[in-house]
Amino acid sequence: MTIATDQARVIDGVRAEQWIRIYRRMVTIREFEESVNELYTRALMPGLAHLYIGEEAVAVGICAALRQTDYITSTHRGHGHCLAKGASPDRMFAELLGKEAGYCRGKGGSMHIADPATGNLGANAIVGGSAGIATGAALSSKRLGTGQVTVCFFGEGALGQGVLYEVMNLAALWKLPVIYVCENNLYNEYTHYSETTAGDMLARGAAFGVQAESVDGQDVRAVYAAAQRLVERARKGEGPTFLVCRTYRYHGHHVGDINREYYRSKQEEQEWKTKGDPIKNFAAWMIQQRISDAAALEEMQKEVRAETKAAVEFAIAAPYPKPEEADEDVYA
Amino acid sequence: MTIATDQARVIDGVRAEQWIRIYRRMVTIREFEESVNELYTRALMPGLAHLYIGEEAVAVGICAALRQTDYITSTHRGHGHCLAKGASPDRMFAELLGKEAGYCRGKGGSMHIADPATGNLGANAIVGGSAGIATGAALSSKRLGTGQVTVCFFGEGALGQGVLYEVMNLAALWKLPVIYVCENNLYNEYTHYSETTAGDMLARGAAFGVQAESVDGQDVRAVYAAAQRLVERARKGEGPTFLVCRTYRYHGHHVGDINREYYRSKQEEQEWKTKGDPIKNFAAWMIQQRISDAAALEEMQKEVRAETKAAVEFAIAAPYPKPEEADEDVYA
Amino acid sequence: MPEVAVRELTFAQAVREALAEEMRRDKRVCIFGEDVAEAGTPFKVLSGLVEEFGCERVLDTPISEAGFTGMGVGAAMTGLRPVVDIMFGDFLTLTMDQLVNQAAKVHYMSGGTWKVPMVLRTTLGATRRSAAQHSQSLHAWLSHVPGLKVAMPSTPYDAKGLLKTAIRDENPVIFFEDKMMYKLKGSVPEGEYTIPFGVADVKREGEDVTIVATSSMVQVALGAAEMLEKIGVSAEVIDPRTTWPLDEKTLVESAKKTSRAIVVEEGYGRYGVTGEMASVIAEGAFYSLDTPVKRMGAMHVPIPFSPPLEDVTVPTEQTVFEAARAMCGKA
Amino acid sequence: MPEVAVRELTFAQAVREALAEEMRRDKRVCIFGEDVAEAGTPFKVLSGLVEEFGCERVLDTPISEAGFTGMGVGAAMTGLRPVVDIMFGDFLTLTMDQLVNQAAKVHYMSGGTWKVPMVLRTTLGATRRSAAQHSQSLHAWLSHVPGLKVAMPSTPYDAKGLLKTAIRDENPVIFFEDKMMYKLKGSVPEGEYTIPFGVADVKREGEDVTIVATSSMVQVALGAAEMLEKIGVSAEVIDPRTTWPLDEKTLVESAKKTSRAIVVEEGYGRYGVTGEMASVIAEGAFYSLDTPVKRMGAMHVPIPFSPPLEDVTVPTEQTVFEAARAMCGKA
Ligand SMILES: Cc1ncc(C[n+]2csc(CCOP(=O)(O)OP(=O)(O)O)c2C)c(N)n1
Ligand SMILES: Cc1ncc(C[n+]2csc(CCOP(=O)(O)OP(=O)(O)O)c2C)c(N)n1
Ligand SMILES: [Mg+2]
Ligand SMILES: [Mg+2]
Repeated sequence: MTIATDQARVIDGVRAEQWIRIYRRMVTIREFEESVNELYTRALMPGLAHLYIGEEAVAVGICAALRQTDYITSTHRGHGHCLAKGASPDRMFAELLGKEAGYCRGKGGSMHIADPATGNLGANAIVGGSAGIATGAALSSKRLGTGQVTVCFFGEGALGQGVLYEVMNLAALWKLPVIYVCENNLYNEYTHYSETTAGDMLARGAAFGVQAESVDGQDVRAVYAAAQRLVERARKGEGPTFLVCRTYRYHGHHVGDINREYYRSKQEEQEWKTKGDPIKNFAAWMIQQRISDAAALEEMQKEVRAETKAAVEFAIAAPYPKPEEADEDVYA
Repeated sequence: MTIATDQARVIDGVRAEQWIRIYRRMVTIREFEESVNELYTRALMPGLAHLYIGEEAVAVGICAALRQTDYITSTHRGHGHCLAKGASPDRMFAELLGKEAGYCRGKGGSMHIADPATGNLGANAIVGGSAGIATGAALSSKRLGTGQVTVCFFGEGALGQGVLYEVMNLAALWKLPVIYVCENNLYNEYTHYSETTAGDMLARGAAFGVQAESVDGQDVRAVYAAAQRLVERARKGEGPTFLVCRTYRYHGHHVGDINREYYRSKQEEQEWKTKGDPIKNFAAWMIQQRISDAAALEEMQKEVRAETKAAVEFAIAAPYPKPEEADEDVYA
Repeated sequence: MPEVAVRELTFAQAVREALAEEMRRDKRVCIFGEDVAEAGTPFKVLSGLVEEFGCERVLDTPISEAGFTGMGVGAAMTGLRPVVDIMFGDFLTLTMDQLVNQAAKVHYMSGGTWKVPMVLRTTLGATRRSAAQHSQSLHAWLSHVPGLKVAMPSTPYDAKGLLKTAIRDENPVIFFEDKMMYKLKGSVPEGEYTIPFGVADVKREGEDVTIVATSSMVQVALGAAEMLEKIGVSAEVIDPRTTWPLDEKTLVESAKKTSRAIVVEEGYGRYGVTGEMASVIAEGAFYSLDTPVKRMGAMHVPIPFSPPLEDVTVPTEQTVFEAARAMCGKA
Repeated sequence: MPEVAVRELTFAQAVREALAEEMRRDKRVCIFGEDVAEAGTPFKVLSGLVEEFGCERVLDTPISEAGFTGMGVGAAMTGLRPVVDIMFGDFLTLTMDQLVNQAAKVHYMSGGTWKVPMVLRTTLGATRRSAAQHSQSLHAWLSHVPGLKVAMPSTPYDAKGLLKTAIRDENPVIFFEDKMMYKLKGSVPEGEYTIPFGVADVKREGEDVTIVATSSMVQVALGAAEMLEKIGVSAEVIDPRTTWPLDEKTLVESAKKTSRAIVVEEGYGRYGVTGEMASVIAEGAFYSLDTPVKRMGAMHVPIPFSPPLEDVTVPTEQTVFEAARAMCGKA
């Protein structure tokens, strides 16, 4: 079945199953993150975590346009990217709890999930820290002729880091298959991006020869459409692109950032949640397009919730690594 | 006496003496650098040096628009900047020969000439290394309300360094009185800039909110005019600017870079030298405008040559620092 | 002498008070870094400063560690006294060119004409469950570099006194605060005092073994010393307070007295601070030592996230206690 | 065994030959850095490689040390074997985040799933009259960091063998070449050989004093040993060849045998390599040493430009000779 989308965002040939898969991924991320918050509140999770709630359409819209063998790099706010690229929640939770069954055997934690099987080169706790890795992966793909594309996710805060421009310049010079995806959720921690970002965001790609565009990051169809175009472009060898996604994080910078009024208003938060929720809006569209119906979506949500719960339980029950493992994996 | 300049480069109110001073500075730099080359060839100078010959109009045109208390930062190719800002050749030569009488007591050498008396924050052997220092100096001037302006000189090779964009962004956000002067002499060492610089050079300023323009760096009147405008703008608190000067180095990357044909043709060099020489062209204009005449200019050149010779002799005769001085000046 | 009120302050409060006092005293002192103003840093160390001193003197920056550290150098050269805030010590990696090729060398390369009176405050310390990129203790790198000074307070009292000295110093000073100590309380007198650099502090006197420790490891050493006392071992705990300048004499004299020494550090054990201090002691107290100097640093691994793994990577009261006990021949 | 022709090659030629052989052997090996292609680097170490392997495998980069080092990490993770060229070791300051927070930690943080088989070649060494920003020997920093390996060849033979090992290693290896040694000649057999990491080489056997030295300081130590022989002192010269992994055993055994040890290094003397090696020896040979281990590193100053100043900042044959003579009680 082919879906006719509305004027602004024509994507031909998208099958209903694909939209449903996309929806399920978004719900999976939302449920995952709600559980992370709960684990934190119940003091079951060591350390902190940065929730992706509100931004699901970006990771899912982009990754839906990628193959499993394509690469991504992620950030401190990386759970959504990892799940969107195909990570399974049980091993993710296990990692967040520092368990042996986690993706990194407990060594990485929330900010360092990595997984060769899904092309995940790793989340990165250094803002801008994965730009070099992503661009280098694109160099490999080009040199080895594998046709893989790399997506480098980062927040608008990373626009402060010079290394980003160094590698954009290189990617443009060498026409590398890499897409720089900037998630502009308006805040670098507790500071509004307008206080940290002079000039024009899109111009920052263009100035280095990287084709730049922006998209409504709350609209998964728009993100998906843009991603498909840019991924195809990259795969054809036409070089790097820079995509700014306008989005919003519903929660604090991290799970412990509860009192936020000194840097943003409750009203602003409320507006984004009510008007801009990527999951609700997409659900409404799917129902309207008869791709699904309210009951089916609710059913799906229940399923995902049950799966998530099971994944949490798996992680809680899983054993910690043995202390002797601390000095394993330092060298390959 | 006020000079009427030709249409394209009207600078009102420039007095003849000022043009003559400018000319003299350019000749001083040329003579200085020829002597450096000779010192190297005669094996009288330790290490290497990067000659500024061919680029004199940039340093002189810019610095002529500055006050003594204004700041500059310079590069590995810094002799021209230092002299243009007012350094005296004798102590410069002494530094190049590692003598106690040098600007840095012999500790800095060719690439690290610095001089508080002329607002010279220092040459820098790290490409892009002085961008932070220059921008920080501009922050001081703004905060302390001194009205000083800072000029940050660098080659187009420094456009590869991310830190430049980091501080441009900051300068724009904080409206700092700093001018980023890019000397595009076409080569990063032995590599043409087109192989290292994607996109559009001027766009790189604009993307960070820094007003950008370019100028013919072989035309000292044009450089001076642009500098006056940008300096005034900075002094008025209107923020940072980025000026790309198109220029050419006549000699090798450093004094030892003799065989250059694998990276640039003799013909290219010849064309720049014959058509684009900043000193010859400016002399012709001054004569045409009756600011001076050939005989007077030749006289001046002789004087400068004699001064330069004396300065070299001073430096050769000057004593080395004592070995015990090696561990002085580590801490203030 | 007037009586001086002594209060209990946390380490974070002591740091903040030092900054506030110096900012009141000297208008040239200013702070810049990420989220330093309204947010007062993620650790809330700077809370209240922007309210008192305004956003002209407490400046939020973009996430540009290299850029604004470099600006600190230039600002320091030209009349300000910047205190640059690098949120986590792990991000020093991004500032090394500005610190090492610029800040540390400006004075020397210019033949003593320019100065860089700048302070860079940052953190060190593991066991916060923050994993490998937010847990490193990289002070050995800076201590290795001529032209820099490095301070490592271990108590609220020292934090305040050393930071005031750092701000008044005419050289670049790197100031390391263990993020796990911010809530540690200790007595801090009201009013003015500074602590000179290069003067070690004997945190506890003892006869049987010298434990040299830095930063929060001083607290660990003091805990171990209490445990040792119970088994009849008298430990002397020495805190060099600055790794550069280093008070070699105090380290060596103590080791001569006790004839045994342990160096406890949260930086990596290899090619770092433990090697330096152990060498200084091994050389200076060569004829007095009964046994080799014992080095205890962080395990040679990136810091792992998982608590049972992370906990074994750094010295603890228990491991220091055991090392000292074995060294003193107590079974 | 077939007879192997032995030729004299310069250090630079040996490096180039190692690269060429590995690039022929393994198509994944590629080089990137500034002016590495037609220019073959300012030191001409890579001359001819782009002609043989093409500009797809020998890539000139912009002046973006952080950026292309980071790309080396990503490329290594995904199937290439990059050899990243950092023109001067002083510019490592710009790459520290990529090397330390990324390259060194990827394998560990990912629980052993991703690997970073990358080599970063760079230089060290003073006395080239290049002043403070082009003369540093910063290998101690990298040796301090778990997850990295650090090789420091002292001869053309070792340069070739160690570089081939580095390229085949599955981990990030930092490879330091003393820029003053590029023209040094030594015999290098034709054909295939590699040198394992973590195995020290006894460059000269001796009985009276152990001189541990790295990189070009091995040549200095050998020169000093010749001088010492003339006054009846037999010096053993040990070259660890890699600072990490470190062959502690060979260092310790030699010191036990001679009962005296000197560590000679071109890195700064404080908080660096001399401290580590001296500590290892002081601990391992504690009961055999007649006298404290002597540490000789670069003077704790930014490297000055002026020849008479620069020359006193690093160990020389003469200063090593004198230290050894004094240590052995020869007046
Ligand atoms: C190099 C570096 N500097 C600072 C930090 C601390 N930090 C963590 S997240 C963050 C803000 C990032 O903002 P943004 O890139 O917009 O991502 P978001 O959190 O909004 O997703 C900062 C400053 C860091 N992790 N790395
Ligand atoms: C960080 C750094 N990388 C590399 C070098 C080596 N290097 C010195 S000059 C130079 C080229 C600079 O080109 P450009 O900035 O255009 O200045 P120009 O020499 O043309 O004046 C390079 C690569 C350096 N000094 N610093
Ligand atoms: Mg953000
Ligand atoms: Mg150039």
